[in-house]
Amino acid sequence: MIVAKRKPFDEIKDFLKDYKKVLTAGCGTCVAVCLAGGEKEVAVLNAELDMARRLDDNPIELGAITIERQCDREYLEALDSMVGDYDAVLSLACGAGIQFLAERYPEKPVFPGVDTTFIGVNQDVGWYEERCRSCSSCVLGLTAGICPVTMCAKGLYNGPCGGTNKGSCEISKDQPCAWYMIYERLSKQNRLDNILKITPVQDWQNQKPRTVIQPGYKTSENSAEK
Amino acid sequence: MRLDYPSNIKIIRVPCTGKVDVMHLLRAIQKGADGVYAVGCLEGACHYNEGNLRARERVNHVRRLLEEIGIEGDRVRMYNLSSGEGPTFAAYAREMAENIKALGPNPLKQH
Amino acid sequence: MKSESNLEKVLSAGHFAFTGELGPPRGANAEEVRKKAAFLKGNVDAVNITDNQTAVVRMSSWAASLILIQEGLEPNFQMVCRDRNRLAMQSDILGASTHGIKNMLCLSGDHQSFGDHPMAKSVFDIDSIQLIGMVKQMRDEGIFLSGNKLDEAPKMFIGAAANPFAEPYEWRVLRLAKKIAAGADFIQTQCIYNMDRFREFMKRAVDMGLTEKCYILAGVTPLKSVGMAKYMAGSVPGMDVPDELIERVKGAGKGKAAEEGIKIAVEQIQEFKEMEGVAGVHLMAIEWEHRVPEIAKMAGVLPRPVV
Amino acid sequence: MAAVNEINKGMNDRRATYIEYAQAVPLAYAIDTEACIGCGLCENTCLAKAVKYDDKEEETKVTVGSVILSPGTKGYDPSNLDFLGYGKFPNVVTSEGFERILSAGGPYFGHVMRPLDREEPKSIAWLQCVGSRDINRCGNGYCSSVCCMYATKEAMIAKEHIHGDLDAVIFNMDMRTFGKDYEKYFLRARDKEGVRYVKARVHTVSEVPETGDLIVKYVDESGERKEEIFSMVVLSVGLTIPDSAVELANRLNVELNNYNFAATDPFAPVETSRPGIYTCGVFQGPKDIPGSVTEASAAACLAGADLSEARGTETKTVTIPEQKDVSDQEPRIGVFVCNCGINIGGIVDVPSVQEYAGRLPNVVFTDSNLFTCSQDTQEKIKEKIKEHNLNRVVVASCSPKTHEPMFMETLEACGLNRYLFEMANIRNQNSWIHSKAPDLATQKAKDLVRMAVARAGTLKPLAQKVISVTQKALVIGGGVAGMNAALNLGKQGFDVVLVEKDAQLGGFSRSLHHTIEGGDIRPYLDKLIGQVKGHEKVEVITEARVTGFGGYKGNFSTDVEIGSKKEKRTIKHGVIIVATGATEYHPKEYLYGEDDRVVTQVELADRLEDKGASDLKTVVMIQCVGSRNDEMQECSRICCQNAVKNALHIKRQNPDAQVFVLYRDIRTYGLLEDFYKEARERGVIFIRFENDAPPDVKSSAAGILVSVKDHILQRDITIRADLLALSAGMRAADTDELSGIMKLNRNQEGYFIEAHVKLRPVDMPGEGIFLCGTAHGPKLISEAISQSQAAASRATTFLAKPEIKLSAITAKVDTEHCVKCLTCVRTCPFGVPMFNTELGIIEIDDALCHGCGSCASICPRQTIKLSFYEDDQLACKIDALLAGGM
Repeated sequence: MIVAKRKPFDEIKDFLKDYKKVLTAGCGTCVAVCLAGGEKEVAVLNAELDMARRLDDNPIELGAITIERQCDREYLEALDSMVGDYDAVLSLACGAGIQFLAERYPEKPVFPGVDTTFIGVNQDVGWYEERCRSCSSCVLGLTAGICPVTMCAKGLYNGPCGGTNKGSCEISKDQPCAWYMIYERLSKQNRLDNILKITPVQDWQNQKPRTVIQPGYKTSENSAEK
Repeated sequence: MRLDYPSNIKIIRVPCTGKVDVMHLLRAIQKGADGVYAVGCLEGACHYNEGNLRARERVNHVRRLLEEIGIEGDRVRMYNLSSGEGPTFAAYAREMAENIKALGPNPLKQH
Repeated sequence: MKSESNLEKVLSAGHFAFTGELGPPRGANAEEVRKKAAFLKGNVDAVNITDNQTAVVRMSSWAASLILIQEGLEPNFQMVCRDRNRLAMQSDILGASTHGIKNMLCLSGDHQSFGDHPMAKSVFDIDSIQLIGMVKQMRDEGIFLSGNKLDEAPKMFIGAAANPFAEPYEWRVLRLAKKIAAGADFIQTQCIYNMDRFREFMKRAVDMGLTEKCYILAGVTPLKSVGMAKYMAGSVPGMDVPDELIERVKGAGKGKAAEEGIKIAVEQIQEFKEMEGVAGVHLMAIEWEHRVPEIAKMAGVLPRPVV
Repeated sequence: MAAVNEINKGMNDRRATYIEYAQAVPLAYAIDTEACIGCGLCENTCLAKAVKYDDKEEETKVTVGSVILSPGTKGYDPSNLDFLGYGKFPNVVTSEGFERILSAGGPYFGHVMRPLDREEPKSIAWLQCVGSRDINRCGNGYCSSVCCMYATKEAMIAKEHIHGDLDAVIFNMDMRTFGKDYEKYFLRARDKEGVRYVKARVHTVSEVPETGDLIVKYVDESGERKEEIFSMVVLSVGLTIPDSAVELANRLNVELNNYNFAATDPFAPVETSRPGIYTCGVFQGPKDIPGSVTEASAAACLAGADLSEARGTETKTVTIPEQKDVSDQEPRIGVFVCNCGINIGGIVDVPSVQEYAGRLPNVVFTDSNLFTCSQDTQEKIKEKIKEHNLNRVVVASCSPKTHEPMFMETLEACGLNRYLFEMANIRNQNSWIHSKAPDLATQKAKDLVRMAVARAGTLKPLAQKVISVTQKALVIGGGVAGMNAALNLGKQGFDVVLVEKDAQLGGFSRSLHHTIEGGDIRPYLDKLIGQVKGHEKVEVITEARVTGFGGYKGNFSTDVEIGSKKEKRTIKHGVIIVATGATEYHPKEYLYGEDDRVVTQVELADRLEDKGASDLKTVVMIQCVGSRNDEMQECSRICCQNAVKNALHIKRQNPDAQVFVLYRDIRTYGLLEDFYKEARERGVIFIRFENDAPPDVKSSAAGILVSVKDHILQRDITIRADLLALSAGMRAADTDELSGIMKLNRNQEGYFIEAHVKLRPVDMPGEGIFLCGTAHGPKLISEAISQSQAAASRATTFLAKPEIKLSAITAKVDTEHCVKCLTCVRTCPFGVPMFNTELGIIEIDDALCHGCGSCASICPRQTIKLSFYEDDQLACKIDALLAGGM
């Protein structure tokens, strides 16, 4: 799941200072699940904005809607009839959703209400941890299911570095050393051979916008793989 | 127990403070209350195990949110007591009222 | 000969190598480099020039290396993976070689969160083992990492670091083997305090035949004070300072800790001279360059061979 | 008039008209005739004319089928123990007095102060065993069972209440924290909170006259004389039977033992000597709250079994008219404002409130009454509902806690859904507390009524689901506990299926011989098995394994596999009693299994039955083997009495044999203390050791060599033993599979967790599921028996009704908008929301939901609503309140 966290309130307030009517648009999937941008957060943020703007003697009129996903055109359609009534849109979706929304209403200023943070897992209510950097070439098969790109602070492919500290990373005792874990797990599985070989230099594929077209789904000649 | 506390405190009943939402607390301030507080069971003695602990987290969250806006977070508080503690309830009510008096009226009311 | 550096010559001639270290200044201060270099001149075979050590910005490693060449010393140009991507690394290697730098030490680099720009974006485009391989490929095959041919290969004596003291211990020798397989010509180890563990490490390296393929220089950092000993023991990741050693420095009494630290370092160097598989010592006298001459003298590694 | 407040141990005064304490039942005023001067003021003031000065005791005759005696206990009065200075030095208080000092309703409103100067104490000493374990000075040889825990609790709370550092010291002979999870509490107090425990019995308390501090003198374990100064001393007084209870028992011809506790048999723990009369609580023997509550249910079980034929007779049923559908109607609200005599009307301007209510939106009718809760007012409300076609009702009176159900019934009686009702509490929350400011009180009453009316408009009719109850019980485990539970349910007239995993009934008790009192377990067991097998209502299935489970309270379904052929069967039942038992720990310590002269206590008992003790010269016993250590923090409760029992057995058969018991604390609680005393008198030698210096055991041809440090001699001693008996603790039976299938929670020791440690000790958190015997925690046979009777009793409360009406206040998921984020699943304290893998939706089962609203307030998409407390039903109150301007 994509994990986001609410932007600092002052930043949001500053974005909206020149607008009198703003629509706050939540997203009902990832950011709702990670308690950052669903109905609840939209309501809370609007209450805050309302109060803050009244205190500034600059009242604001706020609308609220949470759609299923802002990264799907069909769901965004629900906004079509509303957006015209507002001076700006504040989106609590992830970076992708916000962009898709902004793309749909090019005339309308669109602002982010959250900082999209990572692809992660849910450890407990309100507690998320990063697990993937979407590098486009997964090495988990070699590394016992532990991602060195995400979980090693230096993203090493041939770790652990000399900074590994009794199983912790050199950056913090609370951060486990990914390579220590990889070693331990591979060793238990008798698969240490995997990392005795030198892992070659990575061909980074996440350095430009990527497009994926799943095989068998290519709809037109023009949408050739980029 | 007929223990005096200020008449400007009004009670809204919920089944458990665990039901008290961030939105409810914010709404009270937004609509012009000078203060709002949640009164729950003693920590560790929640009838529903941990509702009051969740409420405490939420109260703290709302306090931070209000501070962000520029409203004193101390307008929102959480108190814990057991059902047999009438005097404590009254004492907390008076304490809250004093606290609010010191903070003055909800700044939103002037706007 | 791979690079014909002084260090390579000393080692290949079978001498016990002795290298030093110099941290570039935090400013455009060439004098500072020269001042430090003066203490090392004639006392060591090569001088490691650190690369934004502990992620704190300093004069660039290659620039300080050039000053050393001007002063008549041989630099060991350190390069970390934290600050440069593969393009910058390769161009720096070419540039360094052109200006007469003949040794380089390939490192991962401390994480930026330790340094003075903790929120900097790190690069880590490639890791230290991949860097070793890249330098070797440039030198021996005359091609860039991309596979394209380069015009005039850089002649570098390739060094790498090894830390025998970080867990998992079993993995440490295997990772050393990986570095050697990638192309390391010599190894400089993390500072050694736990001699038992190091002996064990060397024994395994010898058993695996690694010392046949590569020169291993044992890292030595004299303890300057009880405080430093405790800091090394408690706060430096991957460092193993046994309690007895701290006690020994403490036991020396007020004002004598530094002398005791030097005494320990000298004893260590003397043992390394005899230890199977150890080809030399790398002395990291951190901000203590002026004590290097006396340590070298006491350890009996002077004069340095001329090869 | 002022009178001494006895509840607060005389530390403050109260009035002559008084409520004894905040939790008193009934919560009604009384007149202290000793202090009353008969001025007549209260009589004139009371509008309800409830004051009767000349009220007299009356005698009434009730015909009953059974009697339960629970006359309770009285704290020991230490006034006669002059060396402790109680009554002489103000800063020496009893533990009861200190409880009051800690209480918010106590003399100092919960501030910890010492009586002399109202200063916060810097140090407090608790002296244990005052009035307990002391034949010489008070005649009470028994252990009161509860003092070690309450002293620890008081020390912890005092430390918490006092803001500075408090030095809290508990002087004890043995720390007897033998109950479930008690050892952990004790360790927390000692190791985390820094309560000090000193092994010593204090011989003198004297006062420092200038400061009121107290000098505590004692002899420590090594025999050294010591003294320490404390700001306060708390006497941990024991439990005694009041004279009135002794008289009662004598009148009823119920036998008492030498300490005046009711005489009972170990196999019939709540039955008195007189058939049909049962007992429970401390009158049965010293015990804590969980034990008392358990026995109370056990006594109710036996009393109920005697009456089971009469169940359901002499009852009346109310007929309720069919509900009107008001869902399409606009709200038509009727407001009834109560004067509550002068309670409200004397302060609040009720007519003005009524007039105000009439002007509120949707209000079509208003009225005011002298007492809205009276029977005739109910009739009046019914008329008005019909006359004005009201579809919502607001009563502005008192707390919904007392009268809401009654008003809801009034609504139901005229066809209105009971949830279309709202109360404004203008008495407890208003007139009572603002009596000095009537204007403000009137204004607040209007505010409260406005809020209630706003909410009433949003209320929806809610259906209370009625579910039928399968009037059959499933008992899991055929040991002493399970069999007793099954048998007692059978006696109550309910069908029972008893499943046992082994081929035979009896469980662990098949390995036992006698209770410490001499009760012969084998014949008891044979008789019990015969009764269970022979009971027409009880079906016994042996070699059964639970393989599947589903349903909810009143309607469970359990799959079992029976016998080696794995024959499958599904049992439908309304309740479950879990009685899976426990076993003896298999020691890894002290050469057990390596040298056959090392045995467990259970094996020793076997050997003593078989071969006697005539060939034994020296026997050593080691306590706490597999208990109270890092691996198993808890105390196993039974091992101390087990050791004493076997030691006595040896000594009785062979007085020349030497028996050494190496222990950490001897925990012969309650009446078991007498056996400990007897053992010492018969020459059994008890040597204490510390956990960090356990005995050392070596094997030699000449015997087992046991070395231990003797604390009194302050040196190591070595004993050569023919036999070493290890007091191996208890281990919960392996219930990994069962608890997984039935989703029953266990603690880290593997014992099942009860719903509430003190108040619901045999209920499990899931409704309709009960717990008894050693599946709950280590215990004696007699305790397992009373607990199983208690579980049967609690199960009966379910089975006795063919139907259960569920609360309509439950959470509901809007599955259309739910994103299945699992936040509710992770939040619910009862694990009710579930992801239904077949339908792919999150479900909240009405029958399981407790209605706390935790899930509703955390749902990120606001798709969960708690009925009767929906967001707008709360928000409208906020809005209505603030719309009036504060």
